[in-house]
Amino acid sequence: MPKMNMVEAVHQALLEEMERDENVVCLGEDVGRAGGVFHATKGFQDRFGENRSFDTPLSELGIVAFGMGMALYGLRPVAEIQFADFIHLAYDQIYNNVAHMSYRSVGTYHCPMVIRSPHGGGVRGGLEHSQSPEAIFLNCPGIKMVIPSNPYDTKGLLKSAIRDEDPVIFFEHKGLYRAVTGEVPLDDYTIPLGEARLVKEGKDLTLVVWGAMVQLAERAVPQLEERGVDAEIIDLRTILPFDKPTLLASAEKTGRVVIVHEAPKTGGVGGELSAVLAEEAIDLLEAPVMRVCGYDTPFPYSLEGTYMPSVERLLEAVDASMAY
Amino acid sequence: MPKMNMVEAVHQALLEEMERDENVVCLGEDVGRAGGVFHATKGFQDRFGENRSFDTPLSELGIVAFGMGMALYGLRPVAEIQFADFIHLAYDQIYNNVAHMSYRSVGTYHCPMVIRSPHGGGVRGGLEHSQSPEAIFLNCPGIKMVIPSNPYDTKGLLKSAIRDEDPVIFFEHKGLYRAVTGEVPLDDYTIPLGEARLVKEGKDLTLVVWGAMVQLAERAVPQLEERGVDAEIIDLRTILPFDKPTLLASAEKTGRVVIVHEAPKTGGVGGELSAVLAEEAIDLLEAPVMRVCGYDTPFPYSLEGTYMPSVERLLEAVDASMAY
Amino acid sequence: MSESIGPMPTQPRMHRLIAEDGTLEGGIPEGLGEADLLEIHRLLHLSRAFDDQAFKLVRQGRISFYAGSRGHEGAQVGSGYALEAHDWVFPSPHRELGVHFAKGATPFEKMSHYFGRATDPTQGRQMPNHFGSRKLNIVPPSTAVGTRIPHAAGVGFAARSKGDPTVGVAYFGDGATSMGEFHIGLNFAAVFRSQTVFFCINNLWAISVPLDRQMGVPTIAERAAAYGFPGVLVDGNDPLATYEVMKTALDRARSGGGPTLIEAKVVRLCAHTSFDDESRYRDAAEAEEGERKDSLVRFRAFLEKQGLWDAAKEAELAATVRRQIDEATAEAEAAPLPAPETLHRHVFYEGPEGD
Amino acid sequence: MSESIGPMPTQPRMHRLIAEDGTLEGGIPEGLGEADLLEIHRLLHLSRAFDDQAFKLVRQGRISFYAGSRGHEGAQVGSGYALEAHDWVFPSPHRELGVHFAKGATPFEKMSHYFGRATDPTQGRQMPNHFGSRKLNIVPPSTAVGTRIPHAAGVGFAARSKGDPTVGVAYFGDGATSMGEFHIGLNFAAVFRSQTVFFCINNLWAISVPLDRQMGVPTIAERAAAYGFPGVLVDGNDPLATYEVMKTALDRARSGGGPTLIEAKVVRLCAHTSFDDESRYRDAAEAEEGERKDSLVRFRAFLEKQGLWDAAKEAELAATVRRQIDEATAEAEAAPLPAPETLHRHVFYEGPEGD
Ligand SMILES: Cc1ncc(C[n+]2csc(CCOP(=O)(O)OP(=O)(O)O)c2C)c(N)n1
Ligand SMILES: Cc1ncc(C[n+]2csc(CCOP(=O)(O)OP(=O)(O)O)c2C)c(N)n1
Ligand SMILES: [Mg+2]
Ligand SMILES: [Mg+2]
Repeated sequence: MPKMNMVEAVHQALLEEMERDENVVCLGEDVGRAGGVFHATKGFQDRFGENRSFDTPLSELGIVAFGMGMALYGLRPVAEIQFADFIHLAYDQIYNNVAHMSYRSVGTYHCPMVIRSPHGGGVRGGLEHSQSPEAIFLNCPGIKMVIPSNPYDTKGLLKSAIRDEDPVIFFEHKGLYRAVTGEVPLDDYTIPLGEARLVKEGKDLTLVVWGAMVQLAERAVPQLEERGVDAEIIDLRTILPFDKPTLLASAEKTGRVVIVHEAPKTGGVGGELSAVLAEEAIDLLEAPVMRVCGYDTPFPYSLEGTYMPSVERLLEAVDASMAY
Repeated sequence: MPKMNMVEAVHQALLEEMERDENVVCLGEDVGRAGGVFHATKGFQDRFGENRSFDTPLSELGIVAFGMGMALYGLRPVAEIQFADFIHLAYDQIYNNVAHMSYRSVGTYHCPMVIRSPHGGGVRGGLEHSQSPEAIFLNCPGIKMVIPSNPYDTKGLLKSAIRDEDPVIFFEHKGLYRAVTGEVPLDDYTIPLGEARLVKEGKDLTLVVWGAMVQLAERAVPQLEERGVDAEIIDLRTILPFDKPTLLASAEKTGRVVIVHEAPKTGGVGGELSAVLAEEAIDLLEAPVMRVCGYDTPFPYSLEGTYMPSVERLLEAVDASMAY
Repeated sequence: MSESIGPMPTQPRMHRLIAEDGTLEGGIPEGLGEADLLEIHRLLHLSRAFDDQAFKLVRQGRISFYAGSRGHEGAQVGSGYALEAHDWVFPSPHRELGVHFAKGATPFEKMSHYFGRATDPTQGRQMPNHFGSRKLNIVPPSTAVGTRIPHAAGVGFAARSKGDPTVGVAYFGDGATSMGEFHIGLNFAAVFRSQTVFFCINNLWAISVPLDRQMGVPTIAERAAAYGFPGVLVDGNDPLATYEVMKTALDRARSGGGPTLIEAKVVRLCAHTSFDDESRYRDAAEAEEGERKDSLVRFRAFLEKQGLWDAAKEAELAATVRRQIDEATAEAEAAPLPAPETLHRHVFYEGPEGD
Repeated sequence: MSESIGPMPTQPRMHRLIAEDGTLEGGIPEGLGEADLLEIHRLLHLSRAFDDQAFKLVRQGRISFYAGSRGHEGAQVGSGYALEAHDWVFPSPHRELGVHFAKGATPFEKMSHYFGRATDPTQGRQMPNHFGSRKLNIVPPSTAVGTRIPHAAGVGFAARSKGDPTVGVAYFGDGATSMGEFHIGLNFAAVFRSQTVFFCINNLWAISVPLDRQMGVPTIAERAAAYGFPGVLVDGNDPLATYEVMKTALDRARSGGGPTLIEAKVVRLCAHTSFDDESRYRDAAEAEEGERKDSLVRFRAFLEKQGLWDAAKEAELAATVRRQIDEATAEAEAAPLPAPETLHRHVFYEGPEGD
């Protein structure tokens, strides 16, 4: 089985889907001629022609909106937003146009499209090359959202996203693009949206993570073991709709939950997860759900090391939870 | 003391602030010549001239961005977004420009501006004349957010917002504009941002509400009393930063909390509040924090009565909490 | 230095075929026979009568809201009549009544929409005026004006890449041209030579904001030059002229010639919506003056001059239309509201429903 | 019908004062004395030398990222030299090096910025290239290109309404003109006659996207016509010409004449950024050809032809600049990082800090 890094897995998934279905079309800035600033669409223009993998004028709003028109008409656009920090520019299009189309038209029009975008910090990107803006879509009915943490999942989830009839936002952690490598089968497999992945079984405490935070949690395992904490690690994978049964089952088993994400704590996805856990499983919780997150500041440049959730901060939260 | 409805209170606050400080400037669609579609800026153009209350071209992005330039330069713009459902169009400007300016420049540039906008449902407005988009700003450090529920607070809070050195989003429930009347002193009073208001003391259960949901909670009081539930009602007023001490104190007292908001439940402000309560007061809670919210659908037209939180749904949640 | 300042484009000439008094100034557009002319006339009447009825229903509290099309019908019906069934229309959220009718919407469908009934093609999901229909290729608008403009460019690209003759058509007002989406939509369409027509109905107002507070140039058509495709100015009270320029633009788009921007100039003969009090900002004389240019008056005079029409026919048409609308009103009002449990449907795709 | 199609504006003529070989074709702009010419030359050198140094620092892993200005200096320095201290600049997030220097930034401040040190005017908050300084009225950019364009319009309005002579100046690239913010910013400025200059440095590329995939017209200057104010095309490798058109536009803005759009045409003589491999999409011949037009070569030849410059002076200047930059590098690298606890400061306003 070939080994791939994350961006190669993205490339592989796109390639297979473009070969499978001629309606799949990639668009975005630098997507065509150059094959993507991260090489996700490398070689596609030569292989599939200018109508199937192409550069757009410089407008994220335009990429999403033009893609939406294409999707309404029956294509399956995969729109690349070069950095997730620019997705805000297309926010109205995603929120009030793409996401709501099926609802407003009682399903007579719909937008099967994928909006792919590298997100995440720790790459010296400063305020707008580092954000993890998943929470801004959390209050938007009609959107699905996926964040893979490894090459295998990346391929399987991206293929599902492309085949899904609903709009899917697909964030790829740019810090993982070349940092994580793994075996990726060349066959046509998919991973269903909405299902979390059990990274590691454990009985004492549940770590809920996604994207690059999965690695962080894994890195913390030795120190957790030293402390005698047998942690269960759950990779959420799909943020919307998230896998409530798996979360609840794990919380029930361990009684303690720590959620880790890069985005600022206040208003982050962790709040909703925590609320749901408390709502549905308060009696099973032996400690309050803890959140280890980015601080409530914009993403800094020089101090990003201080800003990012770290193994230390994770351990502190675990200690607090265990000691509760 | 004169009686005013909510929109008159907005008008009064703006008027006083414009008289007090010549840097205060109102801008937006139909704000100048017509005095605002809801009459919030009625007569201002005649009184203060075209440079201080004016119509803009039709672009919410432009209103916020042009206003931001004005604020950077030293004016105190009060930008009107005609309906809150259009604030998404200015999302990048608010998120990555207005909110982050102080941080990115270590305070050397900042944006003292108010973005006023009528929000809320129950007015037969369908998908984009009904939304309560407060949650989309919750994960955005640098923004303050206020939602008044009555004329007195409206005036005092709006004046504080205008004088604040930070950008403040000020949502006014359009369903309350003419529906709620109250005494509003003509003197120059302010209400500090960040402080919740105790609407009604109670000992059995805390209702956390804001905007039009304050009225809803008040309407439920007789039925709550019938059930023997002495509810404490807290009007959050400032959503960002919210008044954690007051919430915690009330939760500690009553042990039971029900949060009510119009926006969809998933990813709504209620999740963050619930998470904070569980984080900091889990042992004081005698029941899980409950949320009564809009459903996880876009805002419908014909079925908005079904969609909106109602006294019945509120009572159901209270019953569940009390029975827990 | 002054030589390096780009020359200001001269304003485009206004295209017109019928003079205000009904005299035919140009030729009747190719392909339009007698039946077509009478059908255009019928659609004008249907729109106007529907408009009158809807305002009445608002006043009576039977529907919640209405944005009138009075004064805009010449542009709507004329251009809409040029559309093929397979062309996709992105109407503005609050007008385009005559386009809906020209595209084949029935008074019952339209009324069901205003009453928010289950018989509305989008089952009462949208607030009044936000009409849409899959069958008719009318995409239900979102309320924010201008936001659908780039969608028409995307549809026009998709159709081109599939080799379909479909044209994506965006309708919008003068105010909507200030949106970023206008610029982006036109720019994308230009770069991709989308099969798209941008049809702006310029009624000189965006609610209370007059054109000269909206933009620094006198016409919208001339802005097309910034994108590298034609901009056409047409008298929106002349249904034949709007038909002709739309037909030309559609043919051009279908044959790979790229997009066109059309500006149809009209006079708003109503308040912005039923919610609006235009006396706060608008001089009554403008509308009075506008009434003289009304497309219904002009087109009737034209038909009479052509010997195709007379007072008796006019009365008969009015009665027919009146009856249709009364029936549609009664039927729609009697139709059921969507069932409460449908609230939760179609947030995510469940397959099509409705029309 | 064809008469109703708006005429395409003819392309604006390119403004130029110095021929490629350094021959003065026009007059030296009013107000520029010998000292000014030498200072412009120095700024060109300073920018270029800084650029070279920064690329070296990236290769050595001492700074994390750099976007070069090589090839853009003529437009940056020439236009920047026309600015008054009180004029506000909104630079693009990744270039405008020469403007920063013309506005008075020191090599130490700039280097501190690249090293993300506490001595950076914005204390290492922003990623490299996003330079800003309150003292210099350079507003720190956000990364999304074009998003600051309407801010310059707002500043230009605020200054006008306060009766200040300040002009708000937005710099941006050709790619940024596709953003909705471009349209909105220019449109607002036109309607409000803002004291604003829109300065586009057109290097024919947006990373890998060439101009003809960016827009359907050959020049950006001609797009000004859609807003009703002048669009000026200038040779961006000619510092005198860019100075002159900028000075004219600033004067015009200050005196109530409204905004101007300037397009300075340059050749990008570097990859997009240190992250970019331009061989993936760009023919090497373009840059080679571009080197011949380089503003540094041209301006030196011009000065020599004017009898103001010779090889010895050039060597001396190069050495001085080199030394300044080496010192600035060493000093900045040795400066402290911002203290960790400052992370939480200035999310909300705490009063100014820094420069
Ligand atoms: C983006 C947005 N902002 C504000 C509104 C509120 N609004 C509804 S119609 C309208 C004016 C539109 O003017 P124009 O585009 O000229 O169309 P007209 O109503 O004149 O047909 C406004 C401001 C809106 N619908 N969308
Ligand atoms: C809104 C936005 N989208 C994407 C990017 C990523 N990006 C950085 S520079 C650039 C190209 C900019 O081209 P242009 O405006 O011509 O400026 P140039 O780099 O050529 O000076 C892109 C796409 C960005 N910074 N902002
Ligand atoms: Mg209009
Ligand atoms: Mg460029």
